[in-house]
Amino acid sequence: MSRVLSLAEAVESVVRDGDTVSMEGFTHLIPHAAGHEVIRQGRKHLTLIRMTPDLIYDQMIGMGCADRLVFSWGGNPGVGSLHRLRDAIENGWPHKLEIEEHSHAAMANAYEAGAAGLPCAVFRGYIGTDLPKVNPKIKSITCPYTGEKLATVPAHRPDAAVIHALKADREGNVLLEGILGVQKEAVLAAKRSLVTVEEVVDDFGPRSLNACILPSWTVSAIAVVPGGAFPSYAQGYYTRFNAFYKEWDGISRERDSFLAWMKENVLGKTPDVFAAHVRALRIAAE
Amino acid sequence: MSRVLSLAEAVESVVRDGDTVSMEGFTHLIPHAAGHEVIRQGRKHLTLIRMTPDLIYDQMIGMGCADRLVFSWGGNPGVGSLHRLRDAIENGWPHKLEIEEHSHAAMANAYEAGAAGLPCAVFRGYIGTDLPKVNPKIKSITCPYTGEKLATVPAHRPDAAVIHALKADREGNVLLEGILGVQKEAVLAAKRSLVTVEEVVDDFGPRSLNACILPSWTVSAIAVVPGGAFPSYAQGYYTRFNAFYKEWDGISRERDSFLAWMKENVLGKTPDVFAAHVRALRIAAE
Amino acid sequence: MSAAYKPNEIMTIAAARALRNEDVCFVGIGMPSAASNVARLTHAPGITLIYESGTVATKPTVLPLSIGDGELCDTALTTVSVPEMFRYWLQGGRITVGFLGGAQIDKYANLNTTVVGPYDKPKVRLPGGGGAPEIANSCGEIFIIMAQGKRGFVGKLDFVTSLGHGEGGKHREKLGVKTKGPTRLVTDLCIFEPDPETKEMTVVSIHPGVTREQIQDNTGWQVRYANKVAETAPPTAQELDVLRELHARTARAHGEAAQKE
Amino acid sequence: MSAAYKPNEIMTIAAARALRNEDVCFVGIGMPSAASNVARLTHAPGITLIYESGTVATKPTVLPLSIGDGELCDTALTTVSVPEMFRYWLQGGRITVGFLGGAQIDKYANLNTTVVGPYDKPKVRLPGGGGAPEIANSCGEIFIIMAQGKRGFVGKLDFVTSLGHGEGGKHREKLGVKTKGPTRLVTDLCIFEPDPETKEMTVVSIHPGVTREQIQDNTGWQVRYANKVAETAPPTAQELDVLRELHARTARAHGEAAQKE
Repeated sequence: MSRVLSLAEAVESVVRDGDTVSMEGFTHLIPHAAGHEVIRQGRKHLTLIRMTPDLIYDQMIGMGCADRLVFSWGGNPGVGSLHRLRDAIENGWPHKLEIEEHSHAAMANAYEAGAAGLPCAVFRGYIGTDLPKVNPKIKSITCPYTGEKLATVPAHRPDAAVIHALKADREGNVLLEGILGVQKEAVLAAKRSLVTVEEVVDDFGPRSLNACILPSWTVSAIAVVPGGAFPSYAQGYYTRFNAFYKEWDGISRERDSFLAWMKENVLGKTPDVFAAHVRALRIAAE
Repeated sequence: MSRVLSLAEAVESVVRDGDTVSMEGFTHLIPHAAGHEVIRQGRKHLTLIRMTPDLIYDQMIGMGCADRLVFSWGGNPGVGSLHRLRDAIENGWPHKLEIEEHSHAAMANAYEAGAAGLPCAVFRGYIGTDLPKVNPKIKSITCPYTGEKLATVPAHRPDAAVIHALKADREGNVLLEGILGVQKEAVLAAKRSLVTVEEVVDDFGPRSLNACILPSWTVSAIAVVPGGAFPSYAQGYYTRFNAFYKEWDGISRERDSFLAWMKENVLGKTPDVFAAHVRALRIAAE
Repeated sequence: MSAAYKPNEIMTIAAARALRNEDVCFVGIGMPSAASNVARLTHAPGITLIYESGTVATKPTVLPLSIGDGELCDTALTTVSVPEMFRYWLQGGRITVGFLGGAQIDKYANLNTTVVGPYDKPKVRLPGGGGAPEIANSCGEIFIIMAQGKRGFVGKLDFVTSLGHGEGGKHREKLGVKTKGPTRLVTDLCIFEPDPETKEMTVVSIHPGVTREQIQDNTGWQVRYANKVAETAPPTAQELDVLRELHARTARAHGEAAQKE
Repeated sequence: MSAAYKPNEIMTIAAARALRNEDVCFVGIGMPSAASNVARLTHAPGITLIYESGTVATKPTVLPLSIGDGELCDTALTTVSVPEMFRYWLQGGRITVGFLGGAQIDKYANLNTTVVGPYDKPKVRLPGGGGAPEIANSCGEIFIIMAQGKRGFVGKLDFVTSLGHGEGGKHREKLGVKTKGPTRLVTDLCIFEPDPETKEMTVVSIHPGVTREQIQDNTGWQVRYANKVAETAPPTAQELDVLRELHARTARAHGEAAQKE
């Protein structure tokens, strides 16, 4: 049964040093506020899993939270490189970062298999690419009927999944809508889960009979953080703040400017800034 | 791109003698009208796939359309046996019916794998049951990471899938809502597909961003048959006519009463009777 | 207040009592559905009921005739596809209790819902396994409800549709199954639980007025009893009211035959 | 009416022209997205655009900055989960054309988007494969858009992220891949298609004003030409209008930097 906690309490109870953590979000609903809280709490030695590590993982890696990254596309979408990720891989700054690299199909299937309680995912993939040469986790099975060789990867079973969703109801159920990514799978695959939400409502009200809902008993902790996905977006609440993705390219390029930005905007701040960001965004749009 | 045809034309173009056919529907949205049309057109030598063969497959089997049945639960839900199915298996009437028997999990996974373009489905199943002793299609693979033995079944790749849905729009896209069963998977797994719908609308209008929609180019033929799921139901259109499920027990118990009923209610009728059934249901409810 | 009650009623109510408020329950049609909903309407208002048609956390006001009645969907938190139900929810290990029943059961609570007589030349062809083979192994534990009688409670099953405790002892573990299997078998005469060592289903509680002779006469194997055998508490007036109102509402909604179950 | 146009514009428009009204197109961000939407807004109004974020049959009025902008979801027929997108839609074989690009390409149209230099000691760490490894093999055919230059058009890839024609000839078939692979490579200088036998990417059309020398100077292998080499028709005024309006709308919606692509 999910418990509603402050973000600080929620991160403390769900994400632990040394954990394998999936903070998912596919462009939409990226849990930025939760990522900042993980950084503020100084988590170390994490294995970070994510299909599309972007700004928030760049920040966590740059701040030294992660020993290892499991991923399939590590860039600043529509902009270019993630400079902190590159600095970690290319130069070992702030320390060495091990990587386990996959394709999107493999990662999506690995989450699906994790949610389905299976030890591995089976799919048609990796044919003719060099990825299996550098990732020993990529193996295969043979179809017992056709003899076709199919790729396998281990299922993702993170210690903790962290996602941002639209809303929770009073019973602690969680609603997602729009671009769903792999968030439902990440939560169902994980041992513990933390969901930040834009708001808590008495009742979800009229909705699709097939709405994407995580029942209360599949979620460990809920924290209400309006704007918690900023500069990513929350369908129906606020749009993506594209300007910051471009700005990040400059901020993150050098270690000093990165550290200065983190100090000012993360270490010295609280989750409330996210609501303020979104308010500013709304005012600018008017 | 789907074409809107009369039910007779649609069945003629989609379902052929000797085909492997999935007419799916999980209590909700069972394609009864399409099944009657298949019977009227005298299709023969079909392999019928369905998780829950119920009245409509009982009728098709009793009328001699099927050589083979692939299934996981063959009963009259909430009532008891399917007498025509039993007569075919126990006594070979009207002719011998081969069966390939699975569990629901296996069937659902086989459709999922078919929709996913895979040759087989992999799941944790069949442990300690006698089904693998009587069904040589049930095999296994070994997980390359944990050594766990996992069950496999061949993916369903029917020649034709036949389902009933709520509505189509003018572009030929199809909307399902409520209990979805395996219908989306059956259509995506099939080479050809026929969808009967309650109505065609200009536009689906406001709906969930994640609505269950089959795009036009995944469907071969659409036929507008209001009431086409009767005595099953269509969410938001009409409710399940439970009385007929009970009545069927008596009708189908003897070969003569079965044949008489089929002659009067199927062979001598047109798809229009389904709209009339539903009208009668509405009047009775008032 | 021990109002007069029928054997079916104490069976349903005794099963309902075993359900906990925090359970996530995979419900089958018929008595399991009645028992789960009685639990929800009495001591376990927070119980989550899941039907294999994909309806999650459903709260039907009448009992469904089929596993996929509109009532289940209308009152559910949400409804997922059937592949998702079997992959993420059942196989994913999220169900704490599954209900099963069958045409035949043996002393290790293995069940047959497939066939009476040889598979290739059946005397009676039954509906088949449906969800049962995987429900039996993926749910945390299994409750079985079955009216007792020599035709159903047999020395040897004609076909094993779903695994109970196999051949007893550590058989489930040897097969790699990590769940508990059948922890409770409720009949119209008594309640069985598996012996901790042998896993043979053993009578732990006898319904009021039922004799050991009656139990043995309706069982195809030599019945064992626990060291301490309780008397099942009779249904309370509230339990009976809730069950009967549920059946009455259901009958009104579905027509007369609905309470045959 | 051959208005003045930029190399990027003819590249985008030449790619757009290759798309058919009945195509189901898996679109990547940047030029593929521009090309697909130009096709949709000109000769192929019925084309279905799918982005890997799960948006099916989307009709954005501005180009998305990311693969999962709200605009894509708002204008889609429906949006599915990412596992479903990769299983049912991509692996399910429902996509007729996939678009790819990369940091490096070789003469068989294999692509590298992973790393420049050794994998363990990279000179430049690129974003990685994303959807490309499976897009390359699951789509009916692949169109590639890449600005031509010696850094990108190389004799040997540092890393094969996604399979093109492998080592040429029947290499794809030998690997068990049933789709066509790259059938068209559109650059800012010309259009390549695979030789029917060797599968080496061969120039079939040269953009107006471009010389063979320019093409060779920007290619890290000995360029081959088809027997008949056409001149690419210059963008029409309508094509340019549509493309430029799309970029202008996008710039207004996203702020200035959006048309850097």
